[in-house]
Amino acid sequence: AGEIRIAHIHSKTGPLEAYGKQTALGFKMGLEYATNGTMQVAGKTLVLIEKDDQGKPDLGKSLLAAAYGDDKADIAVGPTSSGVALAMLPVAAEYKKILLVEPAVADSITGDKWNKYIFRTGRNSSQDAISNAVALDKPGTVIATLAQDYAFGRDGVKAFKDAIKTAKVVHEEYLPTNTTDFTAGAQRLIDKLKDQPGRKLIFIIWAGAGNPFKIADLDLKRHGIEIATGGNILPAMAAYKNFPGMEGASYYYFGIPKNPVNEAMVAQHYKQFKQPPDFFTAGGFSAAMAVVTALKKTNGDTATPKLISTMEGMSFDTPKGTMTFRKEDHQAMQSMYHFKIKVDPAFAWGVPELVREIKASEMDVPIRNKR
Amino acid sequence: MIDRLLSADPPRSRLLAVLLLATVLGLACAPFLFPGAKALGVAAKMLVFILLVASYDLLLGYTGIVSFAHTMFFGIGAYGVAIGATRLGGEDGTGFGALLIGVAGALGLSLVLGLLIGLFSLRVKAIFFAMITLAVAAAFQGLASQLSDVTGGEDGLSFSVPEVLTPAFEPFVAPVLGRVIDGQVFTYYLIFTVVLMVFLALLRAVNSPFGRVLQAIRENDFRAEAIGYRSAVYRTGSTLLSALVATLAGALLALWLRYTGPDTTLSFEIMLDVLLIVVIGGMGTMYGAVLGSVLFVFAQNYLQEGLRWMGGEGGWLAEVPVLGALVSPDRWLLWLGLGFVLCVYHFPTGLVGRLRARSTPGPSPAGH
Amino acid sequence: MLETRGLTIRFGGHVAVDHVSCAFAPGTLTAIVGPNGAGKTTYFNLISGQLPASEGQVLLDDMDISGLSAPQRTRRGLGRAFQLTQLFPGLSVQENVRLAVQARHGGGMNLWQVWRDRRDWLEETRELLTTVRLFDRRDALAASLSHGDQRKLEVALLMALDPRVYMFDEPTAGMSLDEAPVVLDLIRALKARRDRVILLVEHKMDVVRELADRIVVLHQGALVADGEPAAVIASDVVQQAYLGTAATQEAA
Amino acid sequence: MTAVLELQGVHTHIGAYHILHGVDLAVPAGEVTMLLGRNGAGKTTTLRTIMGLWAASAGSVRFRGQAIGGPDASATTPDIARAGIAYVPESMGIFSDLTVRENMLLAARAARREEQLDRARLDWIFGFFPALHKFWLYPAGKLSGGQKQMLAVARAIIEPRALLLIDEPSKGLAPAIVQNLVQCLAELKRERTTILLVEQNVMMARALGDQVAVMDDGRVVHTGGMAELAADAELQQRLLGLSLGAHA
Amino acid sequence: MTSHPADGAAIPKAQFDARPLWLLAAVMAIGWPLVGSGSTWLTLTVAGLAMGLIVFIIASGLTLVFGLMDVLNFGHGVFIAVGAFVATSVMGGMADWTGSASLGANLVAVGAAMVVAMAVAGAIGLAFERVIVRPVYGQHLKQILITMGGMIIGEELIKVIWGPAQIPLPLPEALRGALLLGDAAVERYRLLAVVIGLAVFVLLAWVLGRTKLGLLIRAGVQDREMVEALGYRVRHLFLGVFVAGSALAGLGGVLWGLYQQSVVPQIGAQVNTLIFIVIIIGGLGSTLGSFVGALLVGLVANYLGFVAPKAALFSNIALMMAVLLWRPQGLYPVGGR
Ligand SMILES: Nc1ncnc2c1ncn2[C@@H]1O[C@H](COP(=O)(O)OP(=O)(O)OP(=O)(O)O)[C@@H](O)[C@H]1O
Ligand SMILES: Nc1ncnc2c1ncn2[C@@H]1O[C@H](COP(=O)(O)OP(=O)(O)OP(=O)(O)O)[C@@H](O)[C@H]1O
Ligand SMILES: [Mg+2]
Ligand SMILES: [Mg+2]
Repeated sequence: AGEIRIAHIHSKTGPLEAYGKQTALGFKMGLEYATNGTMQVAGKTLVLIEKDDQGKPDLGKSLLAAAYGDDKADIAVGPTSSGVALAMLPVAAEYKKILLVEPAVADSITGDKWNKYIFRTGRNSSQDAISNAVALDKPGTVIATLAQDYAFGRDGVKAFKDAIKTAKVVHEEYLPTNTTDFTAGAQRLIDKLKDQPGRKLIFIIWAGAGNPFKIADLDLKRHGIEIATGGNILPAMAAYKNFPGMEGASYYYFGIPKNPVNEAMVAQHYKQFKQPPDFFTAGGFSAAMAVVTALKKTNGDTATPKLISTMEGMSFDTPKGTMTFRKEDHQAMQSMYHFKIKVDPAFAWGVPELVREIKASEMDVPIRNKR
Repeated sequence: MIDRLLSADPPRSRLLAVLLLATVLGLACAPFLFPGAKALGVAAKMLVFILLVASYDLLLGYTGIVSFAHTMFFGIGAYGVAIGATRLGGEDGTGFGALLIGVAGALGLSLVLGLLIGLFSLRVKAIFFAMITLAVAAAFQGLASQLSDVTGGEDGLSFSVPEVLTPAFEPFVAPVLGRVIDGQVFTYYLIFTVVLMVFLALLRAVNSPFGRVLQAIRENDFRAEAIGYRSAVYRTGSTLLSALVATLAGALLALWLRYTGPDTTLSFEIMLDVLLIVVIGGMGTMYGAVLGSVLFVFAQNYLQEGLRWMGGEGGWLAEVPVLGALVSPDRWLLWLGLGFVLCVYHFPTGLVGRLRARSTPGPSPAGH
Repeated sequence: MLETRGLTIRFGGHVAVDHVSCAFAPGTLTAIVGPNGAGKTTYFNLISGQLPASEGQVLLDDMDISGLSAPQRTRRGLGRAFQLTQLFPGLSVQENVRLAVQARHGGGMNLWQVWRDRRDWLEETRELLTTVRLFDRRDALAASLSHGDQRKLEVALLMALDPRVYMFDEPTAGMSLDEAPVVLDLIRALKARRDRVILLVEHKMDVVRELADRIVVLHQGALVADGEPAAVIASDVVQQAYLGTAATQEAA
Repeated sequence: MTAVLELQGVHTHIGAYHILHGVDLAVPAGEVTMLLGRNGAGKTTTLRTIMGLWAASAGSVRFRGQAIGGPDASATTPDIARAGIAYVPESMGIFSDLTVRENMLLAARAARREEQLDRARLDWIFGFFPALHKFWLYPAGKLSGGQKQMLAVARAIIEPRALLLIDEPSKGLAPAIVQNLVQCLAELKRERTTILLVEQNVMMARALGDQVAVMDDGRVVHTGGMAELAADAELQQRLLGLSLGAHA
Repeated sequence: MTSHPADGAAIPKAQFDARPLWLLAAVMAIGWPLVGSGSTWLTLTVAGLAMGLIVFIIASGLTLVFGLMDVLNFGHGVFIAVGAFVATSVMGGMADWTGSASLGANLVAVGAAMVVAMAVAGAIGLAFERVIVRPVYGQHLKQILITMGGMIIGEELIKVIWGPAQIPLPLPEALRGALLLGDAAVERYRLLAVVIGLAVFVLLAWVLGRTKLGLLIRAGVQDREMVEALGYRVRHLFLGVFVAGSALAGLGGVLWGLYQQSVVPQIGAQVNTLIFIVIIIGGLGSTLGSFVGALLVGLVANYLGFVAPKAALFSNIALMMAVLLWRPQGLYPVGGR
């Protein structure tokens, strides 16, 4: 008997509040589902401690310390933002406890900033970029990229480029993060692409303020240029309605994966909220599945070394199908979905229709950590 | 003796004196009085803010310069330590030398930037200056995130500190007075000592002839010039002094967090917090920085829990239709904002001003 | 000791001070009179460095000080009381004066001394406040003084600087009839020291007549008369442009 | 003789300080009443209290029978001004960023644009204060001290008002302009404008004053005719601390 | 009495200072050779000017409030956000109108959103002025703090009402896409923004330049007591200006939200720096100044963004510094600051 204490640190407030809320919801739903509603594993009760990092790295760091130290959490999950996650990583090592990162995406979390206490169920930026590359990589295609001019954007483009095999990347456009008017960038892209032969794509990686899709308003069609981008949360996909036929690869869309876990989650979510679950709900759900699967395997033993050895290489079911923690860097390998946008008046957003599931094995996600 | 230490600027109110004493004692014994990692973190943050806000009070309260670039210096200090530690710290951990070099470099950079800003302030008028510093601070933040090779960009830098300052360092086997003495506690007392000493030095500076000239310039710089004070020199002096102290505060924060990022040191939000604390505490009083910081940092860290405790989450209050949404802990900023407004309303002269007005009957107009 | 050579300032097309050349010797009190807008205050501003001259020089002890800033000139011994009161409104009366005392002693750059320790400065301050009859109000904020009291404080700031050149710009304007003599007595005492240059702008002709050793008349920026009080007052330009019909009344 | 303005037992506090200790004052219609007293006696405070710029904490201020000040009165400063009172403050209250023209335009409530200013009255004012015409388009903050004073007075008389409150208008004015000012006020008086004048200039006081009120320490300590006071050297000595004759 | 001045002497009119306008023209002229291609230049220029006008609209309320009343309203962003969120509700409720392909129907929907947004923002401005701003007139520092407090409260209330998540605000059918002028593409939506921006500018310039109102308020800021002593109710005036400023911000919010095509609670805070830069360039309070400033910002961002995208991050700040080195008080200084 006894308790297993799980701390979930995420942005309950701050700029990523909306994402954090989805994760928290998904995580709770996942725990319920994985324990069949008992909230018990091996006779021990799961106690969930939620903390709000407000999107601030220093706060996240001290909350994690407090969670391990003061609240005696056995395992911690979170956070929402990559910056917060990176600040947290050393704390896990100091306290010698597991931090399961979800949904922060920065590569370096399971890359050069990684330590052995870090696991991640969320996808990393490379996975995102590579899956998009796989989706778009066709002979005769000419691609230009548009990304934010900072580390995150550049890394994403780099991973994307590295994964492109047959298509041609002819131009990389980086714009300041505070860009409001995309006309200049669009002009540069048009100039680069308009006289190219073959299918012409602008691949956009953009997060945060500003709406790069505005470039389509410059009538790119007259030059035969199309836009491509990855998936996003549902409100953001409202803009996709303007781009029927747009292709890309997504982490999750509730209508795509066909498996019992996803069906259960979608049904439950519709029942509770009369809406489908979103991106980060699925992420939170997966994290919960990972935690419970691991605990079941250790039979409720929360000793860290035991958990680590159990989780390395562990496979577990999620709404996205089976994921596996890669032994080397503890990143969960998972499927991604090549989609094509269809406009359906029944939905407020552009509906991504599955073209093809990109299996984990098809993506060569580099291992970047040092162990 | 005490009077000397306080530079002949005593609290001038019994209640204020008691509160200050309680604060100093509380902070001095915090590791033993308040258990837990969070509490110690909050206490350390209070200390750093006391220094940061006091340095800003020198600029704003005493010299009358409104600048939004103060967090820039704070950030420089923090990045100085972080970059020193990541670049100079070897494989086998970071030495004090690396930290000191980082701090020295940061102080040097602050000196140069402070001079530049000081000189610019001579060219444009007060309100323009304020707005320009706002833009400069934003630009600096942009720069920090651009130079990601050096600064770690948006993600910031996590770094290691000398072993004696890490939590892993535990010289005593048994807990002392119920607390395991580790490197964190040492770091805490290091911060405490530096803050106490620099604060007293600042108090001395504002009660020196120099400090009085700053006040004169704040009141009427035209007149100050006409009795022979070169306001450009004094203004720049004040800008530099406050910039250096802010840099130091930033370095201390970095030392405590073992992490530095744009959000923790450079953001406009922190600037705003500092501004607010100065005003709530009482501008031009120095002691206001102490009371204000303690109060504000406390509210910032425990308001959410307070709301939760009141039943805003899952409790009875959450059931009430509109109120429930309002008192949800997720809306704690709403209440902080409300606190903002009410404080500015009700403490026009700040806490210290209010306390002093209570205890000393104002000088009555003589001759009646 | 103090001299201006061809001192001129233009504001756009308007020449406010027009090639004024004039020398002032220690121990004399020179009254500067002229209609409103004649350029008297501006002339003061040029001498003390509040405004940069368009042309001409200011010489102190035969040294050209035209390039110096206002505080530098003040520290060389030019002192100024303003026509429109310039005080430190949020500081007490005593601190106002004490800042000027401190300025004279040149201690402003000291960051480490405790201000309270300078008893000598305090003593000096209190003496001055007693002389101008503001001692009782030493703890009041300058902003809360009545207009007349502020004028006295303005004068006290100048006295505290004890410069070699005193420039008074209508020191008694707004002072009540029983207070004005206090200031006039101070000026008389200064005159008696015989080592100070004293410049006085004043519209009250009885005061001018009584105190001045010499009168300089400015009109539309130019120096139009200079000499013995009686002779200058009797001159046409003063009678017409300045006194108007007042002369006849005053004579009566 | 009816009083246009009447103060009864007016007390004024500024912050924690009690400045006026029961001022009683009646200003008769169509005459010039001089308010005299030493520095700090409370003259300016009295005028500000009448204008509603300080609140009277006790007593009453009545203008043409209407209560405009006191604990029970609800009139605000704009109401008081609109009732027909113009005010020349001691500090002149010049809008230094605005030009002379704009200052005057604001003072003329009836005019929306410059063309609507009463040209005849303007010329009448320029007659006394020619500098204002010369510097019509100048930013008022750049005027000389005396010129600002002229502007302050000119603003108060740009339109006819029933009562003028004027606080030390002669300070900083050259003798010739003081003459003009006296003449101007005399002409206004002829138009039956009532004037309450605070002044230290003895010549002006004697030339204009019909009635006198002397203040000391927040109270009116003497009221009477100007002629009476001018004739009584002992009274002058006692009230004002010196003799009016001495400077005449 | 001294002699009368020449009766009816012609009163000189103040000279209009056209140099900032020349600067604007110069920037456009320099842009041409930098950009090279004519059609690209045209696209960039038209887009930049239109962007400038949008920025002008969101900044105009701030200019008004700051220029006339000297109130540093850091809470301005909240009115922008309110405008944008109201637009999502109004246009969401008029799906038939926005979805229709007819320009007329689309404009009706946008117009309705604007009117409602302005009304709501204005009403909130009324409360904001009474509760938050009134006690701190004349005290910049407290204004900054208290309005920031107001902004935080406002943002949180928005989250309570509309939720913390992003809400899409799609452009109506007929306003999407571009018109082609030869090889140059001009977005349709920007043309709408140009029309509205110019209308706002003309209206403001007229009210402030041709009526006594502008004078009164400027005087009221310098010496409120004196303006009251002249018989004007400064309080009502200030209230009116603040409400107008808030309503303009609401209008700006609608336009900005439609431009971004989605709305987040932080939308106002995101543009804060931008609009402050614009009004500094303009001279802190001059309508014409911020108009020219906004256009400059729009143009420079586009030219630089095309020629040297890396530099575009600092283009606004560099522009501001350059203008201030030329004119330390902005393009059209407003006296006294
Ligand atoms: N900064 C300035 N810019 C433009 N004109 C100015 C400036 N300062 C003064 N003037 C003008 O110069 C002239 C002289 O002003 P000054 O103040 O010297 O007169 P003054 O002789 O002191 O008059 P008063 O007796 O009224 O004090 C005035 O016409 C004034 O308007
Ligand atoms: N804002 C204020 N705060 C505190 N006390 C004030 C304030 N204003 C005036 N007083 C005090 O009120 C008293 C009366 O001042 P008031 O200005 O009415 O005098 P006055 O008769 O006009 O004098 P003067 O002839 O010098 O102008 C003075 O003692 C003055 O110090
Ligand atoms: Mg003068
Ligand atoms: Mg007075």
